[in-house]
Amino acid sequence: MVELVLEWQDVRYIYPDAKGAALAGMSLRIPRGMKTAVLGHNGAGKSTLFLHAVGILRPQGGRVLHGGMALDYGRKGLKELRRAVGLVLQDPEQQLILNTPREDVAFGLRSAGIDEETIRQRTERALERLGLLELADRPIHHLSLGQKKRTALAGVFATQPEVILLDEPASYLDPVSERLLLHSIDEIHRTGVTVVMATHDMDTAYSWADWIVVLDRGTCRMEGPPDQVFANKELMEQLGLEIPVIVDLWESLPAALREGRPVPRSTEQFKVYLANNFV
Amino acid sequence: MVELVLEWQDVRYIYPDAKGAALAGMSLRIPRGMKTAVLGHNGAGKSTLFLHAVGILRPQGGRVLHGGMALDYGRKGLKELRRAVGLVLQDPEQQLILNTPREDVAFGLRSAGIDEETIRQRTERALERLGLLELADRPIHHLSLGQKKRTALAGVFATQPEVILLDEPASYLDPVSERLLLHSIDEIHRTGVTVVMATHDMDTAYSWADWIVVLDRGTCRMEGPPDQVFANKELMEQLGLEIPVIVDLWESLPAALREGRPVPRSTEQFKVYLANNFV
Amino acid sequence: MLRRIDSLSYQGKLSSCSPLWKSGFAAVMFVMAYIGHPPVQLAVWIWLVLWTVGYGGVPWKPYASLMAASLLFYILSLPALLIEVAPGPAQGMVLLGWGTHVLLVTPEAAERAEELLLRVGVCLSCFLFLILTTPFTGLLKVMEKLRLPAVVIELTMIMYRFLFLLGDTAASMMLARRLRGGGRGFRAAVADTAALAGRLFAKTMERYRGAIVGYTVRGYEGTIRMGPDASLPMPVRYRVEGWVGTALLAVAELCIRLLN
Amino acid sequence: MFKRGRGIGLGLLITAFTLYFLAVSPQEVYAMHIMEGFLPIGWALFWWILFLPFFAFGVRSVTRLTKEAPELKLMLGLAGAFTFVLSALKLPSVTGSSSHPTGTGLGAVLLGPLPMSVIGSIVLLFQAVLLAHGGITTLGANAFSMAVAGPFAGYAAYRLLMNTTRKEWLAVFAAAAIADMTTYLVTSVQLSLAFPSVHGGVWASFLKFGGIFAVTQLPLALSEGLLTVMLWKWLKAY
Repeated sequence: MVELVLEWQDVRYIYPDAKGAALAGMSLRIPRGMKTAVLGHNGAGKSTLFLHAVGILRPQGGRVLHGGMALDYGRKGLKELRRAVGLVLQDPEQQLILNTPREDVAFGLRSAGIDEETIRQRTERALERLGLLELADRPIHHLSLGQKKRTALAGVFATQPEVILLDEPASYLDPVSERLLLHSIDEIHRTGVTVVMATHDMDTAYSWADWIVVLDRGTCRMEGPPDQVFANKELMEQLGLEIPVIVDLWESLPAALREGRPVPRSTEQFKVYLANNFV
Repeated sequence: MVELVLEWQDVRYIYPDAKGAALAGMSLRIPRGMKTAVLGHNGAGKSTLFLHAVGILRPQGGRVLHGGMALDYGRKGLKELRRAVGLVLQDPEQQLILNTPREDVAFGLRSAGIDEETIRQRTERALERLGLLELADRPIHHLSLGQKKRTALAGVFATQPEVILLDEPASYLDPVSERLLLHSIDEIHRTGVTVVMATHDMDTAYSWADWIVVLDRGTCRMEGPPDQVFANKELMEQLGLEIPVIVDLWESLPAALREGRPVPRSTEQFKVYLANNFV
Repeated sequence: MLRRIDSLSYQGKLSSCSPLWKSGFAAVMFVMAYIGHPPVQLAVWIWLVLWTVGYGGVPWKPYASLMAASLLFYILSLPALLIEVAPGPAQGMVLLGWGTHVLLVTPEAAERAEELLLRVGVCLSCFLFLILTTPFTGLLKVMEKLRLPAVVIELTMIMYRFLFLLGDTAASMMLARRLRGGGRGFRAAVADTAALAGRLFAKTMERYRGAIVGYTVRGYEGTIRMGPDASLPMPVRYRVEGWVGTALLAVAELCIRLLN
Repeated sequence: MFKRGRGIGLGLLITAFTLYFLAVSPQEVYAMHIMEGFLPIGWALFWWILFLPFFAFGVRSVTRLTKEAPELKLMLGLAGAFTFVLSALKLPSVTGSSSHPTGTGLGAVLLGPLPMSVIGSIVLLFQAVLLAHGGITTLGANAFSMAVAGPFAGYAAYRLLMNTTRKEWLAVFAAAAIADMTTYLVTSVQLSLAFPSVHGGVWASFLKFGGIFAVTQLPLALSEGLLTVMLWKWLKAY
């Protein structure tokens, strides 16, 4: 059994003035050290889920656990929680506070009361790892969207959390910037941080994640490794989610040819397979 | 030779305060009645191109033609141009003016000085065709992004332009809303409107468009039908654009199996092909 | 919070009914609230709660909390309304005295506070009836009918369009600041707020530049024309109740005045 | 009559003070908007009548401005939306509680006091209609204090200090703080005129209302001044 970083137990939440429940008995586990993708439509509860993880919203029923312990909503508890669990919002404009990447990355560290020398080092390291060193002193409104997103990520990464939650990180990016951002996220994962990404791009989720969670109208409908989740075609269709193109094409190959083989994870793997089998 | 709706002839444009040229000798033609996809990275010049088509920006060199005639930048000429060429911006918030879809769609008609009865009818028709009738009297700030995008499109469609230009219509949408929007765009195309869509989603462009235009750093690098454009792997790679997954997989099949067959346009076609050939 | 009243005003059962009728009715009730004697005022109060919560279908919980929140101003003013300092002995309830001075509540002041509470309550119920059953676009039509200058109506329309956008932006910015742990101490807090306001201002300017392009593309040439009023007429049943009720209240008021 | 008044008065008093100390976390009170129905009808009308000429002049100046450049309408509309949202930001206050800035001083410096009287009154209308802060009968009085008196005083302070000291930060600070203070003083006058004391009349009443709202308004004026100076610096750097 894997260790869990975060767990939601039957969490219920209704926004004031909203008609339906945003979370309607959400039970969900995030395994430590993995790359988890949270799938679901807009309104399935992805953002609400994340806001519960950092204690901004408090469950109206059920509970949220961090490292096996129920969250402590006291002032100190929340402060510790938010140091351990970093949240990167969808729109970086809203997350960036100061005027240059260097200042902004240092902001979160400074408010944690760390000494200036450590702040400098950690900021430098975070900027470097996210490939922002050359841009470090450029005013933020001169950066491209992809660079802003990486800056927002750097700001969270610099505070050295155990988990980083990313709300639709790739939205609005062109393919090149998206690849760069995904690369940065992988870099961060490699330092031992658990990464959770909400997305509605099935292809990205399929090729990127180790663990997949499917939400629908405030509940978790499925969790598991990618191949297993996407093999459940019925559920995906019922929820109106697309099957990744690769899986879709793979499944349309005759069963005899697929037998005993793992479903390819990327176009590259699929191409190798096709090239080897049909020459 | 097809008739051209819009044409850019060696257009040059540099934004004030910008370093490089946004358009550096852009020559480009949009054939009438087709679905054209404009491809390219952020910064390739897609938005600048569109702003030239509606006369918001004026070329600093070269010229823009509409229906074979150079644009007339007088007050009256611009008014006529903007009635014939509709532009849907990436962010619908920028272009929604009034407070409910019904009022907003009527706005463009009312400022064209049409009588109230015709306004009512055309508004109704546009709302219906874009599936917005139920939302017609809801305030715009209560709509989802996808609904806002369809409202913006309805507002442009209601004025009955010859061409509609769409700037990254699918960005930020979840797959369901994206499908709905693409469906609406096809509906509009069916009424005889020429549709031009800027996008960086190669898969969508490939399966949707009849004609593809590839931009790079302010110039047009290629124009042609989708299969022909994506067959030019070298150029795509050089520009850092992705090959659509279907084309990529297709190309990795042995040449003998592909000979004389058209490249499949959609996953469905590919599946049919696989099912027929490998059983 | 910003969306609360707005959402309620669009969801109610009377939302699509003529804003002109509703504001006319509210205006008459305002007059009643001011000229009426306490029994008539009380009747208006109860009647309008019925109109809003009963006929309008506004949930009672937000209704009550809005009523209570608005009364906070009254509560805050109470000490000033009630407590008097008199230089010598005076009639009233003495709270404190030193030398010849006394701190006291005079009967006049107490009576005035009572009357005021009643009037404020009745007026609030008229006010809440209007804003909770009439969507803002309806109020714009009323402003037009009142012949407010076109430029004011246009500005109001533009503002309404961008209020929620900027409000959402500000809300997420504040969320982010909470997540990232703002600075400590008064000065740092003010500096953070200023940075936030500045960023919001930058966003506003960006919206401005975008909107200029968007509006131009849509054929905006300096004026926004409003469409004709498309709201439904008030159902007959309610119109009858409105007229009859108002007549009864007027008669009752007249009787009270004659009897005194 | 007196007996009854006294009984109810006492009851009122006790509940009031209990509530008072429970409820006075002033951040939820948009402190200086006089609530719906609070002013007697004569005074409500009086302030409407006093406010309208300023409004009319404001409309004239805005009409003239936007005739020359129609896109200014968009700018003014957005400026109004910005002011509205700014007034919803919680501002840390020197006393440790928090309060809401009004932004009228900054607006007057940036746009001029006449356009601000139009923008400011629309903002007040929104605060009444969308937040239930203030009211319709009291809109005239509130608009007079917040959209007319405040901006004019703030603007005057700005011009005066710019001309005499040439210290921009001081002028901006003064504009914001004085606009706030003026609004607060005018509102106190409005309340005391409507509710004069039995002993000591309007003047005593002014001291009482002024005293109560000073608790929130003085620190607010200072914080807003500071905020505006920092915002000003921020905007210049931008």
